[in-house]
Amino acid sequence: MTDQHTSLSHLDLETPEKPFLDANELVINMGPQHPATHGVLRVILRLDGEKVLGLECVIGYLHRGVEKIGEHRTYTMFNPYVDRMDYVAAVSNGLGYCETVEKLLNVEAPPRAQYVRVILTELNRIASHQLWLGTHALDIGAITPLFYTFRDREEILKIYEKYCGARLTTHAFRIGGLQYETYAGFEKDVKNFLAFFRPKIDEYEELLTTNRIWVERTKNVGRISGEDCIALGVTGPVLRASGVKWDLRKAQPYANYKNFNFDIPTGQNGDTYDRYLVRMAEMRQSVRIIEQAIDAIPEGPIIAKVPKVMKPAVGEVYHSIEAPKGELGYFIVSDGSTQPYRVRVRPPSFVNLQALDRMCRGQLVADVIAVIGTLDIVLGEVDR
Amino acid sequence: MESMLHITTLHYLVLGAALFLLGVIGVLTRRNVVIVLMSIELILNAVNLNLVAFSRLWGGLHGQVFAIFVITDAAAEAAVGLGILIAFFRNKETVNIDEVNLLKW
Amino acid sequence: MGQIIQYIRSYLSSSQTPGAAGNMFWVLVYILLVFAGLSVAVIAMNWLERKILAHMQVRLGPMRVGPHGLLQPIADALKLLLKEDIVPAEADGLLFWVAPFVVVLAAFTVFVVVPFGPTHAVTDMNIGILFMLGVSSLSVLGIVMAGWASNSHYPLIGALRSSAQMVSYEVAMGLAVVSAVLMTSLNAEGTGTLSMIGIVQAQQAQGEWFIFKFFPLGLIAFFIFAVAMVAETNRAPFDLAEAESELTAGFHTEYSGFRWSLFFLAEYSAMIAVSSIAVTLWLGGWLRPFANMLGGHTWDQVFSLFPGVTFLLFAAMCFYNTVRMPKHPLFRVQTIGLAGFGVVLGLIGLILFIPAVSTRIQDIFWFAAKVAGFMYLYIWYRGTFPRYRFDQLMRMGWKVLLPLGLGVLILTAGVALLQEKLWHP
Amino acid sequence: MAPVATPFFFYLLSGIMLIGGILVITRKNPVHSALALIVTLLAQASIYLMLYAPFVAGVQIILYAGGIMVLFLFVIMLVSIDRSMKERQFNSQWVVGIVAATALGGLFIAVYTKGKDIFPEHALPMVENDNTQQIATMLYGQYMFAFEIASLLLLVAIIGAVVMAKKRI
Repeated sequence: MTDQHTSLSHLDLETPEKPFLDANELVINMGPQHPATHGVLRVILRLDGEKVLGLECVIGYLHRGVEKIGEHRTYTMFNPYVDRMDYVAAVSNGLGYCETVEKLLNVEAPPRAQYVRVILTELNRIASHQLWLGTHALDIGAITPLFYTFRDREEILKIYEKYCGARLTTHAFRIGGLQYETYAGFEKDVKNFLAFFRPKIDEYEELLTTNRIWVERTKNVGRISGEDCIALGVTGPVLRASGVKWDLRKAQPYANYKNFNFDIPTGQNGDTYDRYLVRMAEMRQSVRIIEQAIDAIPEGPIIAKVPKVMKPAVGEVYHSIEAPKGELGYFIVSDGSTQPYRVRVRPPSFVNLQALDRMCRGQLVADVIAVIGTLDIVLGEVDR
Repeated sequence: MESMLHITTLHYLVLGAALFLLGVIGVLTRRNVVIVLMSIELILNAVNLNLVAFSRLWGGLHGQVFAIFVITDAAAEAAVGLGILIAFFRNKETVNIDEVNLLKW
Repeated sequence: MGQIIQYIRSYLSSSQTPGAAGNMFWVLVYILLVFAGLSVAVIAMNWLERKILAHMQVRLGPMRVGPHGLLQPIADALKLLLKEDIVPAEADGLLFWVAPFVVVLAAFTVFVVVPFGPTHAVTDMNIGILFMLGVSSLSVLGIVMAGWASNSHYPLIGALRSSAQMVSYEVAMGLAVVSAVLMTSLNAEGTGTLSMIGIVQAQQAQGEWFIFKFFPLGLIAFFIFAVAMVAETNRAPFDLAEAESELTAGFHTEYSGFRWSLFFLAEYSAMIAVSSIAVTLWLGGWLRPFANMLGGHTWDQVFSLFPGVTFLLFAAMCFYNTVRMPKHPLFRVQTIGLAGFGVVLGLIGLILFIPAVSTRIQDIFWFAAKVAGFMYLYIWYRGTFPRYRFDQLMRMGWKVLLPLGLGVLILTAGVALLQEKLWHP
Repeated sequence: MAPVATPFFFYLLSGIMLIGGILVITRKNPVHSALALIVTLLAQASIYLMLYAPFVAGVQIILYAGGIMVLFLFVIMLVSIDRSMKERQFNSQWVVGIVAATALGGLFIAVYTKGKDIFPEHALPMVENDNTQQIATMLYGQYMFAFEIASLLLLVAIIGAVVMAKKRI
């Protein structure tokens, strides 16, 4: 990867562009209280009229020191904390953490647990994408999809609530498997949801995909090439929309994703419209995975034999999963005690947010909103 | 008093002359280009007032038609004047007319 | 007393607008009537927009204040009036104070020439349509004043966007209007008119609404106007001036309380005003539909029943919902209120069946019904469309609507000339 | 409909116009000047109505108040005015300017007092009703050539403004 350096330099993020009138450069402070920054992101925009000359993100308003907390909790006690990072995809966070600790402990979850994990995680991917779609469309000015997606997301949350009692920060998984057996009628609920949800995707697409204004607002907006994505470490749907076929579920299969057939949707242009299409296709693929999994849940135990007091051997491990927003990685160093020596999270939102300046240069203010929406960031995860 | 209450053409002409003078004072004394341009608009409007008043006096519409031409002219003048102002401001970062002392920069 | 009745009767049988008759008393009465009617329409529009939008978005909308939230707009108005009136420290006090009044004034003054019927207008101006376009274009000044006086970045950008947008779309709007005005000149004398009443009378005389004239030329001109009028009123999908996801609230970000409510009032009155222009120019103003196909005295009688029937239908809706109200002591007041509202609507409906009333009122009814159709369109747009970006908006105004308007204007003139030469030599 | 209370409205409107004009040339802040100018222009439109020129009044409102002045405000907001507001507002030859203007005013007074008698005492009657039609007939008949020249002038102005204001062409 020698060309990585050159590819970074051509991003040229240091030299600002000249404004139309020299004295007319307008510095706007967007956020931390702003309707379209998805929480408490603060973006300092340097504008020439409406054109963006450059921007700078100020983060940390939601910093809670999750990684530091991890050093003072046992492995089991830290599990619920990860739910609070990407709170709209709490199940994925839990999956990543549990699998990392399992890797550290050298245990593997039993097959039944693996299947339920996949189903819940894919449901979570749908829920996360629904929330993204609603807010993204709202940012661009279409207010109606928000209510449709929230109506349908409710069905997923109901399943979670029935399964583990919580809707948002679920804490669904335990190290080594699952805490709870699936409730009676779980399969039926999931199947009902799939039957209910499949026409709903078409409904969303009907509202937006061929909508002229939507296409004009998103086509060629916030373009980023595959090389730039790799150089900046951008992952997830953003990377795939730029034409790079990289999905950890296929590239480094975890859980039991290798048992399922599904495609990796990719785009070509790397613009906002392609990212929209990729996420819509991902929802369909998730439905496909859940369909295969729900019929194949094997019988058996739901949790592997893990010690009551976890004392992993001295060592370190990095494990990453494909969260709805991109590569979610956990790097855990164990010093042999009951508490991790160091927990480091590689949050997809944080890394993807670094591409914002690259994607917004030379675009208009309205595009910044669209691009922040299309990056699908959750500030809880960016700031941790 | 009779002449005060009966509005004749002369009243309109005096009003027009007063506006014209205000415009002239503005053009001659102000330093801000924008206000100088606005004073020119005042002058054009004073002319228009006279034209329409005369058109009323003689019962023809030529004055009104001419006033419309003057308004067209004012629009063209404002567009070009403000264009020059923008170009000027971009190069000198000021709207002070005293600084317009070079033919070329 | 008898004299007053005589006076009113003599007015009712006159065939002139009060302004044209030079009757100052009736001018005042009409101004007050229009003002009151407009306020009621804005309040009703507020409720309807929230309700209809809510039902489009699978939710209920206001349900708490009054039956089905009927009193919600009044509660909101009270809340706004009681709110603290904040003036930012660095704001330009005078302009900040004046701006909302300029906007409201511009939006309301327009209604002086709107013809609700052949005699139901404050006055009939020789330059009616020109006056309407001119005065409604003055509201942009208020918006610019508000944005600049707030001394804040978002309002300033909102004001700049708004002024550029309104000035650009005025051009396309004007061209569409001119092509409609051109159609009024297709009579024996060959002279057109700019008077709003004259335009509708021309449509009556030609037996054709201008939207169908020279098909599809009238339709295209109407379409241009229909797009431009949404842009003129800063409504979705052209609501860039107050795009809440970009500029928080655009030019009125810093406003609160009463002055904010003035902006709100002005926005809705401006919507009604431009819709009235569209109705007057292309949809036959106060004329009833199907005058050609279903003409004759009998059909006139049938169509004169429409106002009463509409109100009875509203009353029936109220009664239906009264029956569906939960039978619970908590809802008793609301149920009674809804039934009472239904009774009032029904009584109005019954009054409208009196022939003397219905002949006077049906012009206003048809005009209001057409305007209400446009209002529904506004809400529908808002529920359906994402927002345009600024450069796209400008491109559409200058590169699509303007050439289209020019083409329609030239074609209309050509066809009119041909018609004159070929069919009426 | 004949104008009512003409003297009252004349003095009211001309008072507004003169105060507006004075504000235009004395205000420090160009935005205030522009708004004063708008008030002046609107008052002038009303005076046109009193002079039986409704079409010119309409054009005045649409073009001046709704078009040109919005352009002015737009440009004022585009260029930063903070600096120029802190500077001296009147140039060094302002005394000469005022003297010249006063001389011009004296000339006006002289002309009007001398030539007062050549104007007829009462204006000729005019009909308002077909004012627009008559103006149209004249514009597209007698003044056709001037009309075309005016449109050419506007075209030239558009191109000139674009060329000057655009950064790169």
